[in-house]
Formats: sequence, C-alpha cells, structure tokens
Amino acid sequence: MNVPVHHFLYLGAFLFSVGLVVVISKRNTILVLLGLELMLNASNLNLVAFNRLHPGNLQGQMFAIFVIVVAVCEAAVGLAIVLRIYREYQTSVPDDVNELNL
Amino acid sequence: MQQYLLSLLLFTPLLAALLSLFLPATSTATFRIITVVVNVLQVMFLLVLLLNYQAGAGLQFVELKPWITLNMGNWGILKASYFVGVDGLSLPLVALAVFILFIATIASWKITQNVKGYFILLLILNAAIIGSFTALDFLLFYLFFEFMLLPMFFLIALWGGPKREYASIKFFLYTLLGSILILIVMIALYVSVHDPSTSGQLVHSFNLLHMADASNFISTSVLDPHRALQLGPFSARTWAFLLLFFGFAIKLPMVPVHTWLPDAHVEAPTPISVILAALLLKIGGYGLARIAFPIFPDAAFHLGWFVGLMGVISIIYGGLNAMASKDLKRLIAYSSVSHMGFVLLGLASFTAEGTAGAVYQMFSHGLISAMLFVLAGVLADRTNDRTISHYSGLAGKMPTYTAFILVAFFASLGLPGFSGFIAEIMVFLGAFKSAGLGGPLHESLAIVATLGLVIGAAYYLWTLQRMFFGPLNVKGDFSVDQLSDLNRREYFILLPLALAILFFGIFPQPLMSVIDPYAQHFAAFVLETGKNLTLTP
Amino acid sequence: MDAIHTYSFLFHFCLVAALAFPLLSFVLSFYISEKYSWITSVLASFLLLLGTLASAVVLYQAWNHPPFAYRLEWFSLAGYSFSAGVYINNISALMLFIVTGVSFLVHLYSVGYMAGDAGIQRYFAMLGFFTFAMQGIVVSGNLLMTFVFWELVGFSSYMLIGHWHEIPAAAEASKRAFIINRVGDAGFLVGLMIVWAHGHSFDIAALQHMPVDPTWMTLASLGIFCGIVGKSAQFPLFTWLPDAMVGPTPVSALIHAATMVAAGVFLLARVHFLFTVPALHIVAVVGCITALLGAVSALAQHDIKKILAYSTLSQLGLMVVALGAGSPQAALLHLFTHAFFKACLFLAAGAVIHSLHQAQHQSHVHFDVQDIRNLGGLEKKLPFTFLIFVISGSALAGLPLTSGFLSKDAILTALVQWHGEGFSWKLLILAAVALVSFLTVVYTFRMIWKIFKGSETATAQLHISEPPAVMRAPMAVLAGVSLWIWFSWNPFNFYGWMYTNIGEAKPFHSGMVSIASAIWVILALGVAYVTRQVTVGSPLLLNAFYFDRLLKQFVEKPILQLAALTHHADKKWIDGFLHATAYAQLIVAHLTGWFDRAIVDGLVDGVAGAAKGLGSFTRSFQGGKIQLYIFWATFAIIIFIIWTLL
Amino acid sequence: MEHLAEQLSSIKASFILLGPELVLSTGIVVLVILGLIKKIQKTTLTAMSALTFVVAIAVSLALSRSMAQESAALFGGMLRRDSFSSYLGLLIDISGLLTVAMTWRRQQLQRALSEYYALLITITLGAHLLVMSVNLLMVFLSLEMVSLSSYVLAGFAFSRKGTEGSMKYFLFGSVSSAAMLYGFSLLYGLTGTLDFSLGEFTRPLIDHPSPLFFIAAFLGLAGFLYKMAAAPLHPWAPDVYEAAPMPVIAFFAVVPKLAGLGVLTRFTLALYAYGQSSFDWQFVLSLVAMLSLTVGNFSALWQKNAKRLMGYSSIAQSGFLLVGVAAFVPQGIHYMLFYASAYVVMNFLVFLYLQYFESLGCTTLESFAGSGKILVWPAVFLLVGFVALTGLPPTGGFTGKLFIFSSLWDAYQLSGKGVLLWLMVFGLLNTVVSLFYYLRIPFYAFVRSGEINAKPNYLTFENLLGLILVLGVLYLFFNPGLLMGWINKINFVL
Repeated sequence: MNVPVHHFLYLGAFLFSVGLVVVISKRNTILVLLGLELMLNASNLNLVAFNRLHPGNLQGQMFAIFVIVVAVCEAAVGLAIVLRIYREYQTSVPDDVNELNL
Repeated sequence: MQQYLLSLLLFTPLLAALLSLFLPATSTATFRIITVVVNVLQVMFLLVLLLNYQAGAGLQFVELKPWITLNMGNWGILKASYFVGVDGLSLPLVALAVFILFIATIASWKITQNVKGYFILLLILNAAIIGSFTALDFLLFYLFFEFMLLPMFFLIALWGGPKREYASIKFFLYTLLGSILILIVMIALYVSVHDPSTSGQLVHSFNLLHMADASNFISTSVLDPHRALQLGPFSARTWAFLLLFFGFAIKLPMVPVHTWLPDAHVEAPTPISVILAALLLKIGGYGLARIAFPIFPDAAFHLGWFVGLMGVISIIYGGLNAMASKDLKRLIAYSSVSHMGFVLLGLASFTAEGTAGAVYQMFSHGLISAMLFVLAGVLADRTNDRTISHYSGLAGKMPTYTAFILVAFFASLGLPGFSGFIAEIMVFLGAFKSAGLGGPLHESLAIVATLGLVIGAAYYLWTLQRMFFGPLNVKGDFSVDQLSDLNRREYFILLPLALAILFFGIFPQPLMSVIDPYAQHFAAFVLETGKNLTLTP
Repeated sequence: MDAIHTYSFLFHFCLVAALAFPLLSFVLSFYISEKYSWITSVLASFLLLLGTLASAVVLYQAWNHPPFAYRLEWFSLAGYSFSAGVYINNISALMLFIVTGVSFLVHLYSVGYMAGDAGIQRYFAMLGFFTFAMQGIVVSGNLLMTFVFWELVGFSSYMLIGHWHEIPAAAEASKRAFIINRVGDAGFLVGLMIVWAHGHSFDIAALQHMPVDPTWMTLASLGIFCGIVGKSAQFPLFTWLPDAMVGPTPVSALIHAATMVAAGVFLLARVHFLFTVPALHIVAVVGCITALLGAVSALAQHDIKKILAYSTLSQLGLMVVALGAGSPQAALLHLFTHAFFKACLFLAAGAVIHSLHQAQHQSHVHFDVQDIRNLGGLEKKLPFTFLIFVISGSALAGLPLTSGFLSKDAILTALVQWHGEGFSWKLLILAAVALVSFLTVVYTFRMIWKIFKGSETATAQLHISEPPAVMRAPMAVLAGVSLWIWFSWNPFNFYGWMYTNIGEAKPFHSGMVSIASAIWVILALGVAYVTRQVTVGSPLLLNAFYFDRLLKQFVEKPILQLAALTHHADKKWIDGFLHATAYAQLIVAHLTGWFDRAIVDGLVDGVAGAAKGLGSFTRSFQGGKIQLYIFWATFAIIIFIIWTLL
Repeated sequence: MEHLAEQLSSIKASFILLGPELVLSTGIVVLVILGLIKKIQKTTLTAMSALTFVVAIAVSLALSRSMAQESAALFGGMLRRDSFSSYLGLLIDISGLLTVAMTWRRQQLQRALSEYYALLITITLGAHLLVMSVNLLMVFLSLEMVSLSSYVLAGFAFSRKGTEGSMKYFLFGSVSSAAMLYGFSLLYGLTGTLDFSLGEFTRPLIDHPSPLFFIAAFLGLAGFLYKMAAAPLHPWAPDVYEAAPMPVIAFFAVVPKLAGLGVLTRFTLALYAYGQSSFDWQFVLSLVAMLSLTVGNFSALWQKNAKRLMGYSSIAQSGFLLVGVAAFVPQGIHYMLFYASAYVVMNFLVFLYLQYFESLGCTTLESFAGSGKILVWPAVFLLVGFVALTGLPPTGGFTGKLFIFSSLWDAYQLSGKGVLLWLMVFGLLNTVVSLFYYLRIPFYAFVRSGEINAKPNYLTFENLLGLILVLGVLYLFFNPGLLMGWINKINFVL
C-alpha cells in the first residue's frame, strides 16, 4: 500500500479546517477544546507524513511527540480554565462569557 | 562670557524652573520674583549680545558642542550637536522674545491660581522659544519646537477661559500634526545629508547649514537635488518642501490651517495670548526662512507662487473673518492670520525687500499683537466680556485705554509711523518686484494683497466706531462702573510696547541694518540656487 | 540746475521750524493739564503763527531760487536707500506758506469756535498734527515720504472729522472717510510698487530720468492717481467729503482749503511728469465728471456746509481737469486761490452756525441751523459775516475782480489751448467746464441769497450777534486774500507773478477767454437772480446721484456679507454643523462658501469624524465574543494571504 | 552520528552558556517549594523572585562579557546564544524585575503569590528560550511555555472578569499556536529541516518558491504576531489587559512582545534571505505594522478604561516595533532594539503609576479627574510616560521613533518601494492620533476638576522608582549614545 504523501497532506488540511470550524462555531467550550486537539493533530499528521519526503530524518516524529505532550498540557490548562469559567458564569458557552467588550 | 551668551539666555530660565520646582507652592510671590529676575537677566544678556553683534557678519555667538554621536558602522555616523547662533534673522526675534516674555511676566501678575505651576511652565516655554530661535541643528530645533507644545497646552488648558479644553486640544493636535510633517522631512533630510568636514567616514549630520548646501546631499539619496526622484506629480524634494511648508504654515498660521488660532486666543489667559501671538506664530515664519526655503530652494522657487498665493489668501480671508468677528480677541486673532500672510508673501518674493519685510513684519507684529492682546485682556479683566456689540462709547469712559487702542489699531492697520507700515511696504515692494527679477511671484499677487490694507482699515475702524465711539452704553452682565480706566501696571505694560512700535516705525534703520545683510544673502541665495538647481536635469 | 545756490542757515532753520511748530503743538497738547485746557488753544495758535512766519521766510528765501533739495537716509536696504527727502521749489514753498497760513487762521478761528469743547486738547493736537502731515506732503521730495504723510493726513482727518465721537454720524463719517481714502491709497501703493520695481528710487527728482516702459508708466501714474482720487475726493471716491461735514466747521475749512483735498491736486502737479498721455486723458475725464457732479449736486442741497462741500468737489474737479489738460500751473493757481476763498467761506458759514447756535442756546428754540430753508434775512443781524460771504462767494463764483476769476480763467484758457483746433471729445470737456462755472455762480448766489436776503423765518425771534473778534479776524484776512490783487496786478489777466513762477510758463493768454468768461459769469449771475426762488427738489441730486448708497449696496454690503460668510464658515468648523446661510446671494459668496464648507470645514470635522468612524469600525470587531475574534483573525489572515499572493 | 561523549561534552558546554536560564529555573523550583511552606511571609517570596531576576541579570551580564561576541549554538543547534538574544534576554529580565517591584506594592492583595511569581519566572524563562531559538521545535516549545503560563497568569485577579480574560487568552492563543504549528509542519515538509538558521532551510525556498510555502510561513508568523499582540492577531489583548492585575499587564505588554519580536526578527530574516526571497516579506511586515498602528491607535480613541486603553496602545506599539524589522536593514534591527529598550522603560513608568492610581480608585479615565492637582508628582511622571509613548521629545520614545523611521527611510531609498514611504508617513501621522488618547489621562488629571481621596505623599516607593524611570526616559533622549553604543556591538547573524 503506497499512499502518496499529498493524501496525508489533504487529510491534515481537512483535519485542520474541521478543527478551526469546530473552534469557531461550537457552543460548548469542551467541544472547542476538542477542535483545538484536531488542529494540533493535523500538524502531527503532517510532521509524521513528511518523513516520507525526508527519510532518515527523525525530526518530524520527534516534533510530533513533543506536540502531543504540549497538547496534553494545553488541555489541562484549558480544562482548568473552563472549570473556573463554569464556576463563575454557570455556563460553558464561550459566547455567553463576554463581559469584557468594547 | 560672550561665547556662552546664547546658552546663558537659554539655560537661565530652565535653571530657574528647576529651582522653582523645589520651592514650596505656598510662597506665591517667590515664583513671580524668580521669573522677573530671569527676565532681567535675559535682558542684560540680550544687551550684551546686541552691543557685540556685528551686522553683516553672518552667524555670530555660535556655540557648537557635540551632543549625540552614534557610530552605526557601515551606515555611517549619526551626529547631532548643540549648535546655536544668531544672525540677522534670529537676532530680531530673540530680542523680541526676551522683550515680550518680560511683558508677559508682568502681565501674569494677576494669576492667582496655582502660581507655582504657572510660572514653571512659563519659564520652560521661555527657554523653548529662545531655543527655537537660536538652534541651528535640526534635532535641537525640533526639540525646542516640540518642547513648546506641552507647556502651552497646559497654560491654555489650566488657566484659560470657559472653552479652554477644546481650544487647548485643538491647538495641540494642530501643532503636533505640523510638527510630525516636519519630523518626516527631518528624518529624510539627515539620512540624506553628510557632513562635508569629515573625510573618509560618512557622517549624517543634523546641521542645518550642511543641509542648506546642495552639494552635501549623498548622491544616492532621494532628496539629492541632482537626482530628483519623481513621486507622483512632484519630485521628492518638492514633497519634502511641501511637508515643511505646511508644517510651519500651521504654526504661522496660514489659511486654511488657521482655525486653532482664534480658539486658542479666545480661551488663553492674556499673557499666554500675548506669547502665542507675538512669539509662537513667528516660529512658523522663522522655520520657513531658516529651514524650508534654504534647504529646498529649488522647490521653493518652483512653488513660490503657491506660497505667495496662500499668503494673499490668508491676508484677505483673515481680514474678512476679522471683520465678521463678534469677539474682540477673535478679531485680533484673525487679524494675526491676515498679518502673518505678509510674511509668506514677503518670503516667497525671493527679493531682499520682501525678505526684509517679512522679518520686519514678524518683529513688528510681535509687538503690535502683544499690545492688542494686552488691551483685549484689560477689557476682559474688567467685565469678563469681550463681545464687541456689548460696548459702545468707551472713549468717554476710558480715555487712556482708548488712546492705547487707537495706537494699537492704527499700528496694526499699517499706519506710517508705526512699525507695521515699514514691514508691509517692504513686503509689497518686494512682492511686486519679484517677477521682474525672475522670482516666482506674479505682479498681480501684490496688487491683490493691497486689498488687505483696505480690509484691515475697515475692521479696525468699524470696531472703533462700535465699541469706543457713540454714546456710552453697555449690554451684558456687567455695569458701567466696572469700566475703570487703565491702572498703573497695565499702563506700564502698554507704554513700552507702544513706544517700541513707534520707535521702529520712525527709526527703522537700527533694525533694518541687522536684517539687511541677512535679507540680501537669503534672497540672492534662494533665487540663485533655486534657479540653478531647477535648471540642472 | 546750473547755478548752485547755497541756502542760508536762516532758511534751514525756518524750514525746520515751519514743520516743527505744528508738531510741537501736537506734542505739547498732551502735557497741558486738563484743567487749563484752554491754554492749548492759545498756545497752538501761537505756535502756528510762528510756523507761518517761518514758512514766510522760507517762501521769501526760496522764491525764484534754484530748488532746495536735501536727502536724509531713512533706512537702507539691499544697497538701496530709502530716504526722507526735502524738495523746495516755488510751488512747494508757496504751498507750505499757504498751508501753514490757512491753518494758523483756522487755529485762531477755532479758539473762538471751539471754546468750551470738552475735547479741546485733542482737537488742537490733531489740528497741529494735521497741519504737520500736510506740510510733510508739501515739502517731501520723495514719493515714499509723501505716502507716509499722505496716510498721516488721512489719520488726522479721521480724528478730526470724528472729533465729536459721541455722535454716531461723526463716528460713521470719519470711518468712511478713512476707509475710502485707504481704497485710494491702495492704488497709490500699487503705483509706488511699479515705480520701485522699475526705477528703484522714490526720489521725485531722480524719477524724472527714469526710463520706463510706457505701459507700466501709465499704470503707475494711474495707481498714483487712485490715491489722488481718494484724497481729493474725485469720482468715484468722493462720497466721504460731503459726509465729513459732521466734523467741526473749522476742520471742514482746513480739509477743504489747505490740508486734505489739496494734497491730491498738489501731488498730481508734482508728479505730473510721470503721467503719460492716456493717463492724463483719464485724469481729465475723471476731473470733469467730478466737477459736473459736484456742481449739479450743490444746486439741490439745503445744508450750508453740504453746498460748500459739493462746491469743493466741483472745484477740485476743475483743478484735476486742468491737470489732465496738461496745465499744472492753472490747477495750482486755482488750488491756491481756492484755498483762501473756500477757507473763508467755511469760516463764514461757521460764523453763521456758531452765532445761531449761541442764539438758540439762549432762547431754547431748536431747528437745524445749517438748513438754508430755515434761514433768511440775516443780512442785518450779521452784516460782517454777510460781507465776508459775499466776497468769498464771488471768488467761488469766479466774478471778476476776485482771485477765483483769475484762476478759473487760467483753467479755461488751458483747456482752450488743450483742445486745440477742430472738434474732439476734448471740446465736450471744455463745454462741461463752462457749464460748471455757470452752475457755480447759480448755487453760490442762491446760497447767499437764501441766508442773508429775504425775510427771516425761524430766526426772527432770536437775538443774534456777530461772532467774537478772534473769529472775525481770520475771516477778514481770508476775504482780503480772495481778491485778485494778490495774484495778478491785472484783474483780467491771470498771467501774474504767481502763475509765471509756478511752472514752465506757457506764453499763452487769450484775452478772448477772459472776456468770454466774464460775460458768461455775469450772465450766470443774471440767471441766478431770476431763478432765485426756484428750488431744485430732485432727491437724485440731493443725494449726489445716490452714489454712496450705490457704494454701500455694491461694495460695502457684499464685503460684509463675504466677511460674515467666511466667519460663518470658520465658525462651523468649530461647532461642527452646517446650516444654509442667508448671505449666500452672490455667486462669489456661494463659491467661497462651498469651498469653505467642503474643504476647510472638512478638515477638522472630517478628520475627527473619520478618525472616530475608523475607530468604531476597528473596534466593532471587539464585541467580546472570543469565537468571533478567532473568526475575524482567521478571516484577516486569509485575506492577507490572498492579497499578498495575488 | 557524533559520539555520545562528544554530545555530552557539548551539552555540558551548552549548560554553561545557559546560565541565566538555569538561574531562572532554579528560581521557579525554589518559589514553588517556598509556596508549600504555610507561614511564609509574602515579602520573602517577593524578595526571592527579585533575587532570582537580579542574579539572572548579573549572570547574563557576566556571560555576555566573558563570551566572545561570536554566537554559540547550544544543544546541537536548538538554541543560539548571541548578542542579540542576550540583549533581549536582559531586557526581559529587567522587565521581570520591574514587575516584581510593582507586585511588591500590592502583594497583600495577591492570592497564591508563590505560584504567581513562579509563573512570572516561567514566562521569563520561556521568553529567554524563545529569543534564543533557531529551531522550529524549540520555538514551538518555548512559545507554549510562555503561552501556557500566561493563560494562567492572566486569571490571577481571581475575579469573574479575570477568568474570562484567561479563557479568551487561552482560546485565542491555542488556536494561534495551532495554526503556527500547522505552518511549521508544512515548512518542515518543504525544507526537510527544522533549523531555520541553516542554508538548507532557505535554499529550497529560494529555488522553488511555491504559494504553499508562503502560506506555511505566514501561518508561522501568525503565532509570533499573536504573541506580540500585533494585528490581525490582536483581539485578545484589550480583554486580557482589562481583566488581569496591573503588574501582569505591564509584564504582558513587554515580555511576550519582546520575545515574539525577537523570534519574529530571526524568522523573517531567514525568510527574507537577504532579499532573495521571491515573496515580498517587507511588504507583508509593512502591512502588518500599518494595520497594527491603525487598529491600535484608532480603537484606543474610544476607550474609557485605562487598562483597556493600554491594551490598544500596546497593539499600536507593536506596530512601531515592527517598523524597525520591516526596514530589513541592519541598523533597523539596532534601532528596533533601542526602541524596545525605551519602550520597556516608558511602559513600566506608565503602568507603575496606573497601578498607583488604581489603588486610589482611578480605573476609568474620568476617575482621574482632579488627581493632578493633589498628586502632582505621580501625575507629572505619568504624563512623562505618556509623552514618551506618544514619541515626543525630550524622551527616549522620540529618539527611538526617530531612529526607527530613519532606518525605514534608508530602506526606502535603497529599495524605492512605495509601501515603505507610506508606512513612514502613515506611522508618523499615527503619532498625532495616539496623542489624542495618550494625553487623555493627564488631561483629566490636570485639567478637569474632580475629587480624589488621597493625601500628597512624595516619599513613596512609586515616586522613587518613577523618578529613576523618568530619568531613564530623559537620558535616552539626551544621550542615546551610551545605549546605542552597546546595541551597536550586537552583531546580528542568523
């Protein structure tokens, strides 16, 4: 099975776009965090897939591992913030949290 | 001491301001005394300066000290210096500044609110004005130029009239806009100019004298007169000139960028109005003569007609507006617009007469407008009302005041015997002659400008008729009893002004002999260089 | 100037003294305490007397000697010298004497006339200054200095006409006089600019050799003529002169005789050489119009002083015609004679007014004492004044045996000579001048008749007495010099000592003209007698063809409207709203108004508005909703990428 | 493949050059541990963190003195310590120190102080690493280090609004860094290396330019722009600024900005490849700068809240800093560093006094009314700060702007690109607009009359520190030579 590299790229781009749309449009903060994960994983996919183009170079895979770690941290911080938000605002809809404006 | 005279003039007020800073705010009299002492010292320095000044010897009392020297490697060295000096252009204005600032201090005697702050700001303003008139380094000039803004802003905004906030912000924004235009050109200029005295290394100099020499432009620079880059309709040099021109024209002020002036004047306290009209406006004209014209003579030559035309428009538009003004201070403010138009017309003539007239006009208008604003202030002090239509027949009630008003009005409308006449007639002669010498102005401009004389007579005499003649009658929230004649302090503020105006109207030679060499040199330089640079492809 | 004449010290001294005394009078007036203000009047008259004596010495020493020229550098610029020059020849010496003399007489007269006036110090100060300024014009050998004094004359006339500043009409008239003069002066200034640009000198002597392009020369001379039109109240800038009658009567005498309106004619004579032929033609036409206009308007006036004012207009017109016709001598001769008899007439009229005022004051009857319709039969009550009036009136009318006959004759002769042979438009001018001299007789006769003859009406109940001696004396002196004898031995030949010495004498005198003129005048006298009861009721003439209203309507009002408009526009900047202006009737007004609203207003309002608008635009992305932020940022990046890649 | 021993020795050598960062790391650990002690004095924590910064500054100074000016690659090319990064690191440390000083004045109000300081130092450490990074992986990691800590710190007001700011910051930041990461991944694919300082990175880009590359690079840039709060990735800034505690804002306005600027400079210079790049990065940066200036200045005109106003001001200041980079001439970077230094001083001057006034209840602009008459010195110093931010003489802000715009003019003369001229004119005219809002607080303070509950007290810590900062701002105008001489020694190599 020899899938060309650009297929991975398309998939990555698709994942990234979906993630972005989710981030922008979902009304639940948890889902927004999921969208973020999608976006990060789109990059991961790219990084790993590019190994095809640059064989013998493990930097991409390394990077992906780091990204996964960072994504975990990010999720942790994000969830903590969401919890705080819920405590203060009794909602997890980002749009409803808009006391800071203008 | 002689070689430090200008520095003494400049730093005495700053040191006094610093000293005042550490004195308790409660001892109000101290601040007045300190300021007066500074003024007296400045007068003494000025006298020494005048006695040792040699007319026709170019720049004198020059102090040149390195200030900023930055070695930027391949790019070259950036050099700004503490470079001051006086010549036939700046000496009259420095003298005027010292005199008017003294008058302003005396006129400030009645300030009671926050005396400390007021006098500190006044002292800073003092230094900035003197500095602007003496600086020969663009960066230094710009420093002083900007330095005037904040004290002036607060002086109007804190001690001004009812609409002071609006007026002060308008003043500030306008002037800042002008100074930004100047800043743009300053940046472009110093990058483009090198110091010819240093061989080998490229030295980017802020020295105005270097900038005025066309051969000092780095040949790759956009502003190099021999390689004028075309940017849209004009060459880069013309653009630069236009920016400078409008930058200074705002200060001058020229129609249509004049509207900050009436507001600022109407709202400012009397001494500040005096300084504003007598000195700050002159910096516009001074900047044109010192910076815009000599550095870009080709563009100035090319656009001379435009400068002259704007001058004529200012003369007439300002006059018409003065005629329709209902407030005495506003009327005087508009008359300033009209009179400063003569400065533009004179400078744009590229003749010795026109230039001398322009400088003389700056000096003379400094005296006359100071007197006018003091007079307007006298009335405002009495009744807090400057509406022209609220008064009638003051001549009978306030005879001395009316006498001074007569002097000031007739001096301002250019009656012979007063200094304004000499200035205006020189401007007219120069402006008319310009075309014959290959200068940029058409004869018709001078002819149209004579309308300004008629309009000037019309609004002043009409005001006289309305306010001072006819039967005594007042309207508004005050009574006739409040209209006391001049008190002694006011009298002694006005008398020296009136005498000075008269003196320079009857004996122009002392002042003219100072201006003359400068005017000749200036006119010949801009005309010749302007023509030559224009001819070179 | 082949023979260099050295002037004595006495001459120098007297020349300085002649000018210094009036100035001294001006200065000293400020130092006399208000309590003793009457001293001013005496002191001033005394100083003027000294001045007159000094100028007499000057006249004596300079008469028929080579001109005295002295140049003092006022200031120098660019290698050119702006000098204050003195130039004394026969004309200026004579004029100096006449100015100082008449002024002295007026001063003297004023001692009586103005006694008790509150502003007497100011009055005499300005009178002195007025004289000084006029003397300056007379002796100046330099156009710039002339212009300086010219303006100063305007200033002092402003102060004097508006002497009674509490009266609104006086304030109005003085303002008007100054502004109208300024209009002329603006033209004068243009003339000066042309002269300077081409000759680089203002020295009158030097200008005679100035090579100038004829077009510029014509323009320059017309420019200077503008100044003259203003000062000598020629058409169309004459309206200030009748208005100026609100000033004190001695001032009117001075203005009309020696110090103000004379300046124009004098200057015209002095710089006559600058005038090119086309320019002279215009001068002649303007003079002619003025003369006619003055004469016809005088017919319809009821106010004594107005009649005299219009008569001055018409006489000045005659002088200007003579100058236009190339005969400065004739004009000057008439100027000199006119100075005496017109001063005399005004003083006499002043005497009438003064006496009637005094009488009114005692009896508390009020009517307009200057209106001749209220007067009549004063012959018996004021015999001395009547006599003076008759003598000086005859001179004005140009009856034989008076100075006026001589000078008018000179003008007519000059015109006859000028128009030459054949038929040309110049003949029309000659005819007009003849008509003017005819009308002059008519209105003068009518005026005197109405005041002194007939029966008393309003004044019948009044106890009227002659004015004091201090007023009578100057009148007597002036009446005396209104006779022919001072100007030419032969009462029918103007070609006397004065005429021959005030210019290049042209040996042209036609006895025919004198005879014709004498007959013409007698005829006019007859007509005047016959029609003495006819009143010319034309309001058109009464108001001098509504000229000032015309000026008001078409010059003043638009300017004020324009001013209001520009101001309005400026204001709107500040207030930030526009509303339609009621003043926008004129196209110009519309245009400037549009310009101001669109361009000038637009600046601050526009910039501020745009800034705020832009601010609210850029801010509008900041709604507080985080997902929207992200959306906008994404959107912006996409736009950015697309824009850059394309 | 190197030998392990060699690698180890190179890592050892790297550690020596990583002195300041090690100091900071130690500080973090110590502070966290100290936080565990129940009865610890708050002052002790403050002193400890101040000490950390002081030592870090001292170590960096010592290091930059001892180090030959050559740049040194650390950890096999992950980081690079050169004079550029050292200088920025120093600025960042000084900012940290000033933040600690500001915090000291309100430490009693601050909950979880040890964590607060620890996070502060973590951000500093991340910023240090960020400016040293030449590897995309390292860039990502250090950027996340800064970001994650910032998200938390932004909520340290422990208020409703603080939490909201924190959330917005987090969401916006995460998306930006995800986008950046995506861009990085594409760049890796296109070039085959993560080290953007290498020729390998730029060569394929010069040889085979593709739009994909541009998109990738621009997405990468977006991450830096977000960190700098430059348009169009600025919207988080005002919200976060309004909600966070004052010292934190002061810190945010400088440290992440400078760190982002540092890495952006390196990154864009690599992309620009001495003008060989087929994409006009100069144009892009000019556009970004103009957009930032416009958005920042014009939006600020409307603000009524001092903190929010400063948020927009910080956006506009990013625009000014970017101008220096956009010139793409060597002295442009130098001048940018000068302006950045001046910016640190004037920024802290302003925030110091904003905090002071906030403690007196002045949060909205109107509430400043009348304060200038009672609290003369604080108001005057605040005025100086605002004047400096506006860029008027005689302040370092003016000199900085003068320098930056002269390098821009130079760049314009070299390239003749119209966009640079526009940027210059536009940027300077923006000064006028900025004046409008910068002067509003002094305007209320001095001109409007109002009541304020305070007693004039000259001898406060704020006034002492303020005086030092004011003198600094003025000194930078009157004698820029000293600092400029130091900056000039910075030899900028990729």
